[in-house]
Amino acid sequence: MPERELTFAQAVREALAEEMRRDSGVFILGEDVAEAGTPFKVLSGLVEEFGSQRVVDTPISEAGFTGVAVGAAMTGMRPVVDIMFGDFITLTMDQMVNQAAKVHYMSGGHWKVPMVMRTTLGATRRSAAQHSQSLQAWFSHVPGLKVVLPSTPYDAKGLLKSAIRDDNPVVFFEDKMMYKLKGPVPEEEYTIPLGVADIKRAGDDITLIATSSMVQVALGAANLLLKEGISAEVVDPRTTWPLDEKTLIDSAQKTSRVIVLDEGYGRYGVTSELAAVVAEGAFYDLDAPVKRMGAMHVPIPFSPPLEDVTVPTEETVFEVARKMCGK
Amino acid sequence: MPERELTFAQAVREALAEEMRRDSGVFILGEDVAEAGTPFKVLSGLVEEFGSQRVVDTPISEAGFTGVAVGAAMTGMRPVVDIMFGDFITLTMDQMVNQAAKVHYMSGGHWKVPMVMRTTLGATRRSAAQHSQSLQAWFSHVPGLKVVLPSTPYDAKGLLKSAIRDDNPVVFFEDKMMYKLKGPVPEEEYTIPLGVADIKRAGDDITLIATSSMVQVALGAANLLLKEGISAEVVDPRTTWPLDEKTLIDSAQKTSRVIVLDEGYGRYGVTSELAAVVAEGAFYDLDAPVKRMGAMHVPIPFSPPLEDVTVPTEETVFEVARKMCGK
Amino acid sequence: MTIATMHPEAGPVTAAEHEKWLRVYRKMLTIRLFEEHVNDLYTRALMPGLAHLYSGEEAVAVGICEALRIDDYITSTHRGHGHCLAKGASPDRMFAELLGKEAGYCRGKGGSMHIADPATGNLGANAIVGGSVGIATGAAFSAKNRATDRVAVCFFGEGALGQGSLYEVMNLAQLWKLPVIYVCENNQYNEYTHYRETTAGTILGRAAAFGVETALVDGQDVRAVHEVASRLVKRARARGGPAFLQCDTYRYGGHHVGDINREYYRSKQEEYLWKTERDPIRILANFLLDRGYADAASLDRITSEVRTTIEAAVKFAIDAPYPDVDEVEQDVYA
Amino acid sequence: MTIATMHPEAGPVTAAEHEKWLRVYRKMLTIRLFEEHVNDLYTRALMPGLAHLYSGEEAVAVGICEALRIDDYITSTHRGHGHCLAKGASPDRMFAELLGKEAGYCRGKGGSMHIADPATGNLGANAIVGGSVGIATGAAFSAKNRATDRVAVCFFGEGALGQGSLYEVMNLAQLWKLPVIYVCENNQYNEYTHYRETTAGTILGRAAAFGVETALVDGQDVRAVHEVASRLVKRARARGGPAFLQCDTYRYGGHHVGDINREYYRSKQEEYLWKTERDPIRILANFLLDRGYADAASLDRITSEVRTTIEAAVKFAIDAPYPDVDEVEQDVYA
Ligand SMILES: Cc1ncc(C[n+]2csc(CCOP(=O)(O)OP(=O)(O)O)c2C)c(N)n1
Ligand SMILES: Cc1ncc(C[n+]2csc(CCOP(=O)(O)OP(=O)(O)O)c2C)c(N)n1
Ligand SMILES: [Mg+2]
Ligand SMILES: [Mg+2]
Repeated sequence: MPERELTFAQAVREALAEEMRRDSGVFILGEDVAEAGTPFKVLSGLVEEFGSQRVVDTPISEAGFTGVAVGAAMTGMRPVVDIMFGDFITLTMDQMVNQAAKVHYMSGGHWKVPMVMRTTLGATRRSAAQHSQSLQAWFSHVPGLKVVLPSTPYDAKGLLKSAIRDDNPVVFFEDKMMYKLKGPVPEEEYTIPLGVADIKRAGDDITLIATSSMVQVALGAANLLLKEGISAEVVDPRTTWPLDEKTLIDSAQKTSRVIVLDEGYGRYGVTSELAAVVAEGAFYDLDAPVKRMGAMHVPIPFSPPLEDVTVPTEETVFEVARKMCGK
Repeated sequence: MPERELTFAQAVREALAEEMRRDSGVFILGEDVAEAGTPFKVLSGLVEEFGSQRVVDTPISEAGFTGVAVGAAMTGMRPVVDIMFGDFITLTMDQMVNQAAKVHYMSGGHWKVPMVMRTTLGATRRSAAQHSQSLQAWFSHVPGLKVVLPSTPYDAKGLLKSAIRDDNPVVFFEDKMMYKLKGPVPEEEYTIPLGVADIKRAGDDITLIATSSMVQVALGAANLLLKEGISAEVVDPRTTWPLDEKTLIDSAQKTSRVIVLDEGYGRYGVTSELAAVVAEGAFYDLDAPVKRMGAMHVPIPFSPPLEDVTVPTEETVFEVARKMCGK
Repeated sequence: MTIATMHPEAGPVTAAEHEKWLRVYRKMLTIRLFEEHVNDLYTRALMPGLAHLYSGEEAVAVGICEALRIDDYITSTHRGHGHCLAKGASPDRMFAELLGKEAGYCRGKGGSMHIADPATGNLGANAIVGGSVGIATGAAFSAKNRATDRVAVCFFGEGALGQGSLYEVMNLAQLWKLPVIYVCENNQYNEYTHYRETTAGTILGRAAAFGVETALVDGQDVRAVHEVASRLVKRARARGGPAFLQCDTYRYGGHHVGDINREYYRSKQEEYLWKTERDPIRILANFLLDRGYADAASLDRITSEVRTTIEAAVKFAIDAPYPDVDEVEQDVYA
Repeated sequence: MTIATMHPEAGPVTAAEHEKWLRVYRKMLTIRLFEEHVNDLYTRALMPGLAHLYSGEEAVAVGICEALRIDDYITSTHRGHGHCLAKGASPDRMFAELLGKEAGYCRGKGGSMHIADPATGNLGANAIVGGSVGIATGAAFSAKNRATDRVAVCFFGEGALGQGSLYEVMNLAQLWKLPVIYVCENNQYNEYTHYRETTAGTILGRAAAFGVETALVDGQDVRAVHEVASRLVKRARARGGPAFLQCDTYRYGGHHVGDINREYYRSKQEEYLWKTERDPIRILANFLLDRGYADAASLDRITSEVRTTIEAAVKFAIDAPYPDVDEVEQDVYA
């Protein structure tokens, strides 16, 4: 029997549907999540199965309904909040950082906040500066939160199920350009633990540590590198927090050369942390400085020829890797 | 004539007063900034000199009045917004990041946003998790913003004057535990350019790169190290963006050993970036991995014995440095 | 609160009045034809990304901007083409911006949702719902504190009533008596959800609670819009304080150009009725004809002139070059 | 809107009534004496950091919590000791928390501004002004959707009217008919600024605009507070929807224990009048005496019992150990 394939969007939807069937406390809260199924149509069909009590359309009040989710999570439910564009998390920072992330600790472990915030990241959609950011670094900086960055339909489903079952606030970033990406997803139930990196492709000469959208870019670059006789290992941390440092460092020690890729801004970003972890952990094994590649340090421009140069591509990663390997 | 000494708070106030006298467009906006002069009394006396049209008390509406500052800045004024505790920047992220930081670029260079946000950082004040954060990493991550972290009265005054004259949105973080720190501040006018690091103490054996509150900690540690015969150089970047990479890397190349210190969380924080920059720039000169020291990855606890271990101290820095130097 | 859906009987015809309504007609038509071409560029895959069309709502932007001076400020929204054109932007540079060309208002960096133009007091369209309420209020703060008599108009859809910052700034505006007018374009829908499902209580009550002057107007009737806007602008200019104007209106098309199948959230019948019975351009045309300000031929002539301008503007934009790739790192900092 | 500052004439005395008002008296006194000791701990430099005292406002917390069940929810503020005690927290563990001791409600990790206690439905004090309005609304959402009849009460100072999220959640609460009661403790000051300088329009209008039921009550009169709270709680429990209750009150001391010189923002005369003529404990005492529910001796007895409890609680807290330093990394994640 051929393996079943789902799109990334379908995998997300299936994870939600399964968890909503399993646990009546799980519900969805967000703008145009019900009949519209979100502008990306990721949630299509859920309101038909679960009703408008569990797939709840909200006003355009990101701060307000994120706060509602925190309170609902504390009192026995498992909200999954939908923030349409990752750029709008700006409006939820107080509720996520000063409330959700700290409630468990501040209360001496007495209250819990089992909620998930699903949101998006990624540029090159011609959506300009306020709809193209990849702001995962902010939440990764905050103790009390977990941050998930799935890169395949398989991972999206397994990680989302774990995120929903987790007793902590978890932020789940989906690359909006990846929703139509297809990949194998088994029929049988499975979950993927948070905090375990995945070697997406084994290799010996160079390690490409990549998150979310950049995993596909890294895999593409690895293909190009192979033609030059360079064997690249692609490592996907899958969660920036908790972070599976060991798998990253092991790979770096093996290959001695590392590029770190994330679609967020490189400066004070996810690549800074991953590079620092690798540079420290594999200090005596590296043949070259860890190279970081992220979004150019500019607001994302609208104009296509400009936007296209702001994010790493297979070709630019290939070029950097080739040079690092001395070819 | 003996050098004049001012406290950090007085230096900030003097910078504001001088700039307000120089430029009638400069004004202050925030909660309890007028008669109360803020809870930290940093602004005492300004409303008496400049009146309540230029030292403007606001309702408790951080998002709202930050937005007002953006609009006022675009149309010919130079607002200095006061956000009492750095923890409350959560409420201003949309206005600062999606608006202030991007207006100039999105408008093709046509509009400018010459505003300053002054806010605080720092723990150990027994203020618990929602009043003790040092969130400078978030703004440092965002293109379009500049971020200043003064560590002495002298720097505070000179950098704040530059920040006010800058045509971009600048975030200015003041360590609330440092307001009473005294230091020399000349009577004559001066400014300090943004983007120039300062070697706070020269040394040969190890570099301590430190920001804001951690500069004093690093200087204290350097004193302790000297007694062990270790000569530590203390480098203060003064601004995390623009970042004076060269001075940091030069020092690292000279000493071969680097500790990076910042009171924010280490994970995905300022220390990640500084460590990554040094590890890359001084790759061939380092004798040991760059060591990062920041706040422990926990919400800041209230209980004094717990809070005290969450941030680096002279002693902990001394110990780490001593070990790195093999003593 | 005042409800302004009717006009006082017209006084004697003046040349200025006559000219004004013809100018208004031309502006509304410019927006309509502009948007038709935006849609056309989209369907021909010549426009990158999406755009949110203003067709059906022209009377709001034009009626209000006609009450403003060029040095007054506006802030606009994701559905901003109408506001920008009404405040004085020219179609050629607008189209250029929509295509990401260097000749665009933002050198191609902003696109449809970020058109800004200091020359016409346009502080910028904004892709964050409610994102510009602070900016407009700040411009009014600045206008007052720099002792000018400029006024700021803040356009937003009724969806922005969900954003708390609107209430924060209305409080500030009223405390400080700022010359800002909050214009709520109630086109009935927040994306794909009817506003009644997202809006408890009343719209005007939300401004009145802060002591802000409120008014409601039929947003399809440009003369009614203009009349109440003129009054509120005059009041603001004279330091009378902020106002909130609700304009009931309708967007003819989808939430954006790609929103084609809309029947799950609104009926074709509803759209048909608005387009045929409540069209703002037709309502004004009837008035012009009734009053003898224009005849069918002169209206046709205006239409064909506008069409010519718009077509030339499209061509200009299509032919214009993209910015140089090096520009990507320019203008991050001033 | 209803204004409840007066009581209907009392009906026949019942034993339950009698007992209730004595219990209420004891609770208010507990808060008052608790706070006196907090101040004392501060001046003796035994308490780390600062605290915001509730003295003067006791009738609000007690009058409202007396209308709640133990499994109902509350959220509290930086000025939270009164709410926590009124909802059922015990003084010993409260003091322990204020001193950062392991026996505290939060194992010393929260301190004065973060006391929380699942056993009494206390979702937590909150040091962000307006920070808990979403949490309370979410608890009400959960109460309703899990088909319980619990109610959530959200306490906040009038300063929180400046926070936009309050308006966002009132809209949600009304749309979804949630059992939440927003209690605005109008003690006249936002820190060092009189609320009229920060609050345009009216307070109740801001809730009424969303269709939320509103009421105003004299917050120094615990019986008035209790009466209107009981009605609103009953209504919420019966799925009647959210309400907003403004309680006019006064804080006797500074914004926090260190705010000693207050004359630049309010007069000693004003403080004196509130303390002597509007003291909530004295007002209730007079009622108890008038009705013959108590005599001077029995009130004295209550006072000395409460004093004994509070003093024992202080001693418990002072003697209690700090948490082990290793605990610092515990409970970051569940
Ligand atoms: C803060 C924020 N949340 C969500 C969105 C996504 N979004 C874009 S337009 C829109 C609906 C806006 O409705 P309305 O304000 O009525 O304006 P209209 O589109 O009807 O003109 C939404 C939800 C956004 N851009 N910003
Ligand atoms: C978002 C936020 N802004 C500012 C503060 C600082 N602050 C603490 S209490 C307070 C005043 C609160 O006034 P009010 O809500 O009336 O409560 P009260 O102290 O009078 O009980 C302020 C401004 C804060 N804690 N949170
Ligand atoms: Mg709308
Ligand atoms: Mg108050």
